[in-house]
Amino acid sequence: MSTESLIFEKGAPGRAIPLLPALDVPEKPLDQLIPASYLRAEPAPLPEVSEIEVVRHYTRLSQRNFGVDMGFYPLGSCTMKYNPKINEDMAALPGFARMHPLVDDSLAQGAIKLLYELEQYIAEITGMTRVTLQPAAGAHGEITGLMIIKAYHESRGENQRNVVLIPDGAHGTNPASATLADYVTVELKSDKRGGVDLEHLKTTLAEHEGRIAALMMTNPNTLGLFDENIVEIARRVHEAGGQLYYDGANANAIMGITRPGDMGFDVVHLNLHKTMSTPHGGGGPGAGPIGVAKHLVPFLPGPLPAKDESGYFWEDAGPQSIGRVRAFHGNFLVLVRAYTYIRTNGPDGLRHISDSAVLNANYIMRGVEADYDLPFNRECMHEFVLSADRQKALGVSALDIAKRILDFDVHPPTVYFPLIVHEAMMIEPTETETRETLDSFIALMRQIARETRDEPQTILEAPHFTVVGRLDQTLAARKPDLRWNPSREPATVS
Amino acid sequence: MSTESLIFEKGAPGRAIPLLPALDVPEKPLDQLIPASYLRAEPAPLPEVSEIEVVRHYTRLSQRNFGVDMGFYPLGSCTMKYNPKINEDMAALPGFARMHPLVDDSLAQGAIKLLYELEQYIAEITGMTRVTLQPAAGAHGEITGLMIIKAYHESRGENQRNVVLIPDGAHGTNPASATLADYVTVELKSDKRGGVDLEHLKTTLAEHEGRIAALMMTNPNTLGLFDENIVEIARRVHEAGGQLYYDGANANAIMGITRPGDMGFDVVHLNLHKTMSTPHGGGGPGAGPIGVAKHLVPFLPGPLPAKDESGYFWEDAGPQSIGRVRAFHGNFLVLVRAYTYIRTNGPDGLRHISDSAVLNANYIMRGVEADYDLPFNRECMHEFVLSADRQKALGVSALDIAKRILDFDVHPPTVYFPLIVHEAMMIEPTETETRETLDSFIALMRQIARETRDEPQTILEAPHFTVVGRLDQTLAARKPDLRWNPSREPATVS
Amino acid sequence: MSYVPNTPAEQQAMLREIGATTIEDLLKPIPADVRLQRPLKLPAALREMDVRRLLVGMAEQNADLDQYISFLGAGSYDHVQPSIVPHLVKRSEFYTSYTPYQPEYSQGMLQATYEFQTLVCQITGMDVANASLYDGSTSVVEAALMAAGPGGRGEVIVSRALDPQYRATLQTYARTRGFTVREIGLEGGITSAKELRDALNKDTKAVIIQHPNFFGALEDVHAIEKIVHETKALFVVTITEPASLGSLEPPGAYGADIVAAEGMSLGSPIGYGGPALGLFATRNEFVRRMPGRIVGKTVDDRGQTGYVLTLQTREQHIRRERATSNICTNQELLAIFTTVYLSALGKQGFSELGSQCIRKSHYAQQAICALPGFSLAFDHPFFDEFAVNCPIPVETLNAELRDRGVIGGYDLSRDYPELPNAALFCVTEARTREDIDTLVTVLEEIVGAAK
Amino acid sequence: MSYVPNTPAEQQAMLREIGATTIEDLLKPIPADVRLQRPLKLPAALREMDVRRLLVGMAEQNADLDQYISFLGAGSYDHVQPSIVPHLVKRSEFYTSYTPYQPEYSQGMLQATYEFQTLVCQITGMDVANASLYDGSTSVVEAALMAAGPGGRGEVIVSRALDPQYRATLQTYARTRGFTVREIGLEGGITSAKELRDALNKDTKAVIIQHPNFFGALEDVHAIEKIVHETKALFVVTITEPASLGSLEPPGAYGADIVAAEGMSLGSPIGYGGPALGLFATRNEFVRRMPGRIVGKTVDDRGQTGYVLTLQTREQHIRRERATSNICTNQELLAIFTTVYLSALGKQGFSELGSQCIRKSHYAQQAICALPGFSLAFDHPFFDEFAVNCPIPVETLNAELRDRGVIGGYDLSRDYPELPNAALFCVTEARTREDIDTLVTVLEEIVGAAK
Ligand SMILES: Cc1ncc(COP(=O)(O)O)c(C=O)c1O
Ligand SMILES: Cc1ncc(COP(=O)(O)O)c(C=O)c1O
Repeated sequence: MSTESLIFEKGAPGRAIPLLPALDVPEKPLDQLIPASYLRAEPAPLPEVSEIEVVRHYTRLSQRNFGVDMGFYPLGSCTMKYNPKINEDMAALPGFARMHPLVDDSLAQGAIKLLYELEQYIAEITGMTRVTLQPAAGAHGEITGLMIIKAYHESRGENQRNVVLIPDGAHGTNPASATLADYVTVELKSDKRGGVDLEHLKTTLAEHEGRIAALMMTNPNTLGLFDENIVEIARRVHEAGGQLYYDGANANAIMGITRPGDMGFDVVHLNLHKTMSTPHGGGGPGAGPIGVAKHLVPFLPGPLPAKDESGYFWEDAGPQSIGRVRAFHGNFLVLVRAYTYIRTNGPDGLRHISDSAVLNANYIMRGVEADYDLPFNRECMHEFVLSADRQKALGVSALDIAKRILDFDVHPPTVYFPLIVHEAMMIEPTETETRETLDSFIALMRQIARETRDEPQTILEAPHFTVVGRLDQTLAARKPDLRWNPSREPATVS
Repeated sequence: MSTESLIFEKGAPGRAIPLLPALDVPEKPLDQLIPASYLRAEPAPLPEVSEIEVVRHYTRLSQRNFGVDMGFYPLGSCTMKYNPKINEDMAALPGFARMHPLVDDSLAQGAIKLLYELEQYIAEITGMTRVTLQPAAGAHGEITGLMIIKAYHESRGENQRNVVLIPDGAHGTNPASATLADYVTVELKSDKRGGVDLEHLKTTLAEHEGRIAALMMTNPNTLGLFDENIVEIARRVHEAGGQLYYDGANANAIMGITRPGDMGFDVVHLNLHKTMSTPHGGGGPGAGPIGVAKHLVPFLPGPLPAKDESGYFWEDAGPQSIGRVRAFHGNFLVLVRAYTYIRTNGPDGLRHISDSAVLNANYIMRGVEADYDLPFNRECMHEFVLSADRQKALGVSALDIAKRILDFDVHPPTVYFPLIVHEAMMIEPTETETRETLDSFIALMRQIARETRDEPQTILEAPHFTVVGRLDQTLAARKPDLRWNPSREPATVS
Repeated sequence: MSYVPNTPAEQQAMLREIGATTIEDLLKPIPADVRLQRPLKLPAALREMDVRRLLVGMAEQNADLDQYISFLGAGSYDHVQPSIVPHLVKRSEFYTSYTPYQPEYSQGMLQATYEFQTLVCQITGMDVANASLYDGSTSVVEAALMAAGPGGRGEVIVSRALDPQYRATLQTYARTRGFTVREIGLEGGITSAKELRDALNKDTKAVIIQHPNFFGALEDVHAIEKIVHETKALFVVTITEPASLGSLEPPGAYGADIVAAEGMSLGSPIGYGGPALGLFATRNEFVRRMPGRIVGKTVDDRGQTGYVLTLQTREQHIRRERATSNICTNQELLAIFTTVYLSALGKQGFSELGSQCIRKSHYAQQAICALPGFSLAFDHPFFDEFAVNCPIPVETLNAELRDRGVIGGYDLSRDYPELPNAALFCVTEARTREDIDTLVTVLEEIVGAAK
Repeated sequence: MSYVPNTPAEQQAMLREIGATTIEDLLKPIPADVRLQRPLKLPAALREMDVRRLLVGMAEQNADLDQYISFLGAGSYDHVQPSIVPHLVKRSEFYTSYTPYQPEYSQGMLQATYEFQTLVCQITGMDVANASLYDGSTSVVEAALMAAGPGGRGEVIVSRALDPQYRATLQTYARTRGFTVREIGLEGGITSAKELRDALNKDTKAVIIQHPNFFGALEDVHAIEKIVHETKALFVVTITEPASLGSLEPPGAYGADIVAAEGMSLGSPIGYGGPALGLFATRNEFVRRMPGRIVGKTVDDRGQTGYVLTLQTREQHIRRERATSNICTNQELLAIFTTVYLSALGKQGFSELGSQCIRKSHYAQQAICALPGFSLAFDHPFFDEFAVNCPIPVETLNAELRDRGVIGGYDLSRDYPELPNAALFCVTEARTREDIDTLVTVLEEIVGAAK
C-alpha cells in the first residue's frame, strides 16, 4: 500500500463542499451584528478540499489501521473482544444520539430509565450499593473513587489519612490518580505467588499507621492471577482504617463468579469499553462508572437517576456529595452500548463470558509455556504474562517479538507491562476467539521461539509486511513535530 | 495481505449465532403442522460459524476489493464517479427501506410522489414524454424499449419489421437485447470520423427496406465521440419506418447540453447507476428507466405513478401496454438515490457535471496523446479511446498495460472495447476527479509508455502488488469450479 | 451542491492547457440544432441538509414496517435483518466497485460471489447457480428462455398459482420473443395435476410451478415432477419465499431442472419491492446454457487460489447477439447481502427461520380461523402464508385495519375473481405473538362492529 | 444470545487438552467464601431482535432533535452533521482498534490524530494541541492543574459566566487536590474587569474565562488578557461552542495560554451530552507540561514518514505518580469525528458555519425581542446564544412550548437566582427560518393566552 499524504497537502485554493443548509434568513453583514473587533481577520486556515478527497483520504487511512474486526488482538489488560454491531446500531438511534442533555426529564424518560437500570445492573455485577455513571474512563473512575474516599475520611475527621497503597504490578493510572487526589503513593511488593506480599502489607500498614487512606488493586491482578489472600488483605486494610479501591480493568474474568463487593472492596470501577465491549474507538471514548459500598453512597457525585410513581428523573446529590466530576450525564452513547450488551447476554451469558475468557487464556498459556518463561506457573484467569527472558538472552526482546507478530495479521500482546516481569508479554485472548484462532496463535508463538534460535535476524528486522517499518521514537520525542505547518511543508498543489 | 479462506472452511459443528427473535408461540413439532413428506430430511448444509468469524471474513474480503472510494477508476463506459454518501443515507431511511411493495397507495404517498417526480425529471433530462421506472438496468431498459417498439409496429400492422441496426462499436447488450426481442441484428459500419457511416446506413436501409424495426445507438458513441450526423441519421431511419433507440450509457456527457429526444430518438434508457451515481455495487443493482416519445406512451409497461386531487396513486396501464417487465415498482431504493442526486445537483449542477466530465476527458486525452495512438483525434465527450497498437508492436498489450496500472492504486481503463479499435483502452475519468488525480494518471500512462520501451518485463510481469497475480482464465473456463463442495475440500476444522 | 472538485479557476487553467478557451469549444461537435438552448426545467439544487429534510419528509409519508404491524406477503416477505449484515455489506469497498472485470482488484467481491453461488446451491439442493438476475420474475423469464433454447419458440406451461406479477412479466416477454404461455388451473388451491397432464405436449419446453405457491400452499411437487419428466419439458420451480427452504425439501431433491427464485428477503432491505434479487440455479448439464454472470475458482501465476468471472462466452459482451441472455448489470450487492445473511444464520439459524415461520403462521391461522366468519380458503399444508375467507370484503377489512395500525393480508380478489373475499395472510418470524394477538383482537372488533 | 464462538463440546476438548475437566478447575484460586453462589440477578438474555425492540422502544420515549424544534444550547450545541462524517468514522478499522501503541498497525489512527491536533491549532490559533481529553469541563480542570503545577496549590480565578457545570466540576477537583477556586462576578452579562483586577494576587495560577460566555455574550478578551498578563497567571480560555471559532477571533490571537474547550458539536453526535470531546491546546513552551496523549511525526527504518505516540514520559503509564495527568483512555474516536468534520467543512464551510449561526441567532433574537414582554437580558454582542427576559416564568413557558413540539431556551434561574425570568435561547445553522418563525408565533400565542 502506498503512503497517504496529509489532508493539508490535498486540495486547492477555493475548493469547498457546501455542506451546510442554505442560509434562509437575511444575509446581513456580520459587522452589523457583532462589532468587527470581535471577528476573525481571516478564515481559519483549514483544508480546501472536495468531498471525494475527504472520502478517499479517510478511507485510505482506515485501511492503514488494524482493529478487532480484522483479526486477533490479544492485547493484555485491554480486553479486545468482539464489539457487537447491534450495540452500534442502538447507540445510533435518533432517540439516543439526537438528544440534548438539558431537555426536561419528561422528554428523556427512556434515557433516564436506561441509566437507572444500568446503574442497578452494574451494582449487581460488582456487588456494590450504588453507582455513578459519570466517569468517562477507568482513570476517571479512579480519581472519582479516591475523591469519594477522601471525602469520607474527612467526614470522619480523619484528614490526616494521605497514603494510598498500590501493588508494584499496578497500572500507571493508579499512582497517577492517587497523586491527582493529593495522596502519597506507597508501593506494595508482590510475593512469589504473584499476589500482594502479606508480610510487606503488614509492615507497610504499621509504618503508616493512622495515615492509610486506601489500597488500590485489581483482582485478578495485572499478572492475570487471582489473589487468594484478598479477604485477609481487605480485613487488614479495613482494620488500619483504609478503604479498598477495586480497579476493574480485569473484570472480564469474574462476572458471575465473584464480586469485588463480596471480596471487601468499598469502591469499584468498571471499564465498560473493556468488559462490556463498547468499542475502544482507537483510544476512546470509554466509560468508567464506579460502584460504592453503602457507607460511601452519600459522597457519590450527582445527579443520580431516580424513579417515583410519576416516572424517572434526575435527583440532585445530597450535601455530602463530592459534586460533579464532569458536565452532563457521562458518556451516554457508550452507556447505551453497555446496556445493550448486558441485556443481550443476561446473567448466564455474562458468566459464560468470564468462564470462556479464563479458559481461552489458560489454553494459550499451556500451549506456549514450553517455549517461553512463565514466571508464575499456576492457573491464570482471563490473561497471563509471559517473559521473553529466554529469548532476550539470545538477543531477541519482547519488543522484537511483538514486531514479528505484526507480520501475521495478529496484534501483538501488551509488552513491558506489568513492570515487575522482565520482558513481559501480557496475553489476553478474550472469550470471543475461536479455538482455531487460539491454536494458530500458539503455533505462531512457537514459530517465533524457533526463529529466535534459528534465524533471529528475521525477527530483528520485523515487521516486514506493514505499511511502515519500525518508527524512530527517539527522534519523535527529541524534535517534537506535533502538527502540520504550512511554512515547513508547503502544500504542493499544482 | 494474507489469503482468506472460504466461509465454508471456517467454523465448527454446532457453532451458531442465534440471530432470530426468541420463539414466542408454542413450539409444536413441525410435522404436526406440515406433513413430514414436505419437509427437509436434513438442515441445509450451511456454514456453522460465530459472529466474529463472519465479521472478520467479510471485512477482510472487503479489503481485497477496490472501489471508487479507494482511488481513481477511469473505467470507460461505466461512469465510475463518486457516490455521494447522503444518497446512501436517504435510501436507508425506514420510510423507504422498510416499505412493503403491496401496501395501499394511501400508505405510500411519499414513495409514489418520489417516483412520479423522478419520472418527470428523467423525461425532462432526456427530452421524452413519459418514463417507466421498472427496468432494473440498462439492458433491461433495452429489451423493454424494443418490446415497446415491436408493439408499436404491430399496432400498425407492420409485423414484418424484424431488423435492428446496430453500429459496430455498440455494447454487447444491444445485439443481445435485439435477439431477445426476436429481431435480427444488422451491423452498421463506422466511418473515419468514428461515427455511423452514412453511406453504409443508406445502403443498409435500402437493403432491408420495409423490414427496419429500429436503430440502437449511443451518442456520444462508445468512442466517446458525438455523432454530428445524428439528425440526418434519425431522419433516414424514420423515413425507413424505423424507430430510434438511445442507449443512455453515455448520458453523463450530455445533461443540459443536448437531449436524445431533441436528436430524434423515440426511446431512451438511462443507466442511473452511471449517470446518477447510484453506486454500482460491484456489478449491481442499477436502474435502467426508459423514456419514450409521445407516440409510444400507450405501449409503456404499467402501472405508472399518477396524481389527482386526492393524492398519488398507481395507475394501471392501458390496453396497448406491453405489460409488466418485472414484479413490483423497479429497483426502488436505487431510484431514491437517483432522486436525491438530481435534487442535490439541480439543473445547473447537472449541466456542470457534464461540462466537467467532458473537460476532464479531453484533458487526459491531450495529456497522453503523444505516447499512445489516438485513432480518432478530435474533441471527445466524457470519455475517449486510445489504442495500444504502438505498444503492442513492442510486445506489450492493452491487457498488460491494464495490469501494470493495478500496481498504482488506480483502476485500469476498459480494455478491448469497443471492438472496432485495436488494443482499445477506453478512458472515462468522470467529473468528480481532481486535477491532481488527472495529472498523476497522465504521468502514470506516460511512465508506462516509457517502461514499454525501456523495461517491458516490468509490465509483462505486472501486477506486482495486488493480493493475487494474473489469474488463469483458461483453466477457470475449461474446468469450471463454480461452487465449493464439501467432498472435494473438506473443511479442516480441528 | 456539487461533487465536482475542480474550481472554475482550475477548470480555466485546464482548458488553457489543452488549448481551449471555454468548455463550449469542446462541445463543438454537437450540432446547434440539437443543443438545448435553455436550462433543464428541474427544481433548483439543494444543499445536503436541505435535501435530507426533503427526503425525510417524504419517507415519513410512507408506512414503514416497524411502525405498522404488517401481514402482507404475496411475493415480498418481511424477515429479520441481522445487524451485522448491513454493517458488512455497506463497506464502501463493496458498493463503490464495478463488475469485477479486473480480478486482481476484485477478489473480495469475486470470492463473496463464489460463496453466494455455493450458498444458493446449498439451500436449493441444485448443482450450480449464477451470480444473480434482476428479480424473481425475470428469473422465471430467463428459465423459460433457457428451456425454449436459442430458437425461442414452443410452449411454456405455468400454474395459475404462480405469482400473478410473474405470470404477467412472462407474458410480456413471451409475446415479444414468440413463445406461448399456457396457464393451467387449480384444484383446492394447488396446481391441478390433471390439467397439467392434459396440457403437456411435444412443444412443451418447460413447466413452471411455484412452491410454496402464491396462496402459500405447498404443491405436490413429487407428483408434478413425475408428470413433467414423462416428457422432455424442463421442470422449473419458482420460489418467492426462500425462507421456506429452511424447512421444506429442496428442489434439487425432488428433481427440479431449474430453480428461479426471488432472494431479496434473505438479508436485503424490503425497499418497496426493489432492488430485488433474482436467484437462478440449475443442474450441471445446463451450465453452459445458463444466463448471467458466473464466478469460478482458479489459480494465479504465483500458484495462489483466486476467483474470476468465467464462462463469459455465454455472455453478451463476448457473444453479442448469440448470448444466452442480454443481462449485464445484475443485482450483485444484493447477492452479498444474501451471502452474509445465510452465512450468519448458518445451518441452525436457517433451519430455525423456517420452523419459526411455520409455527407462527400456524398459530396465527388457527387463531384467525377460530373467529366467527373466518375460514381457511383451502385445506392444504402451507408454509408462512395462508388464504382466509373473510366475512366482509377484504378491501373494507383492510381499510379498518389500517386505521388501527395494522396492514392486513393481500386481497386475492385483485388477481383471482374466483376468490372474492379471500385475504392472504403472511406471518414470518418478524411478527411477535403480540402482533398476531393484536391482529386477531382487531379483526374480531371490526367484524363485530360491522354486524 | 452469546458472542462466545466455541461450543460446549469444543470447550470440553480444550479443557481436556490442558489437563482440566471443568472450568471450575481453573477457578480454584478463588476462595470459596468470595465466590458468588447464585446467578447474577439480571434480566434474562435477549436475542438480537428482541433487544432491538426493547431499545427502540426506550429511544422513542426521548425527544430527539429531529422531532422537536429545539433552542437549547447552554453547553451543548446542535449543529449539522454531514453525511460523510459517520460514514468515514464508523469504519470498523477505526472504532474496533485500541490506543495506537503499535504504530505500524495504527498509522491510520495516528495520522488522523496528527491532523486533529493540527486542525485544533488552526481553529484556535494555538501552537499545539493534544489528542483529546474527556470533555470540556475536565479540560478546564486539566488546565487549572497544569497552571497550578506539580505542587497543585494556589488559587484559580474563574468567571461566574463560566458554564455552571464546569465550575462545579472544577470545584470538585480543587477541593480534593487542594487549590482554591475564586469566582468573580459579572457586569452586564460579562466578566467584571474590575473584580478580576481586584482578585488577582501572587497566588493566582490561572484565570479562566469562557468566550462566548455561558450567556452567549462575547467577553472583552483583549482587556482581560491585559489584566491577567500583568501577573504570572495563565490565561485560560474556555469554549463550549467551538462553532464560534468560525467567525470570532481565535484565542491564540488574543494571548490565551491555554484553550480548554468542548469539541463534540464539531461533527460528533449530541448524544444526551456524551461521549464528549475535551479539546486542549496551548503554547509551545508548555508542551512538556501538557496532559494527555500526543501524536508526533517521525520516520521509519525505511525512511518513510510515519506517526507515533510521543512525549510519553509525561504520561501515567511511564511516569506513574509523577505524570502530568492520570488520563489513559481518552475520546479518540470523537477526535476523528472532528477531524473529518473540519476537513470536510474546510476553510469556507467553517467560516460559513460561524456566520450562519450569527445571522440566524440575530434574526431570532430580533423577532423574539419584538414580542411584547420579551427583552434582551444583556445588551451585549453575542454569537449564537442570547439571554432573554420573559414575561412569564421560564419553566411555565417551556412547559407550554413542549406541548407544541418546541424545546425552549435554557432556564437561567436554575443556576443564576439573579436572573429569575431569563431564558437562554440558542440558534444554530441547524434551525431553519421556519423553525424560528414557529417559535416566535408560539411564544406570542402562549404569552397572549397567559394574559
Ligand atoms: C489495569 C488497568 N487499570 C486502569 C486502566 C485505565 O483505564 P482507562 O484507560 O479506561 O482510563 C487500565 C487501562 O488500560 C488498566 O489496564
Ligand atoms: C454502452 C453501454 N450500453 C449498455 C450497457 C448495459 O447497461 P447495464 O449494465 O446497466 O445493463 C452498458 C454497460 O456497461 C454500456 O456501457
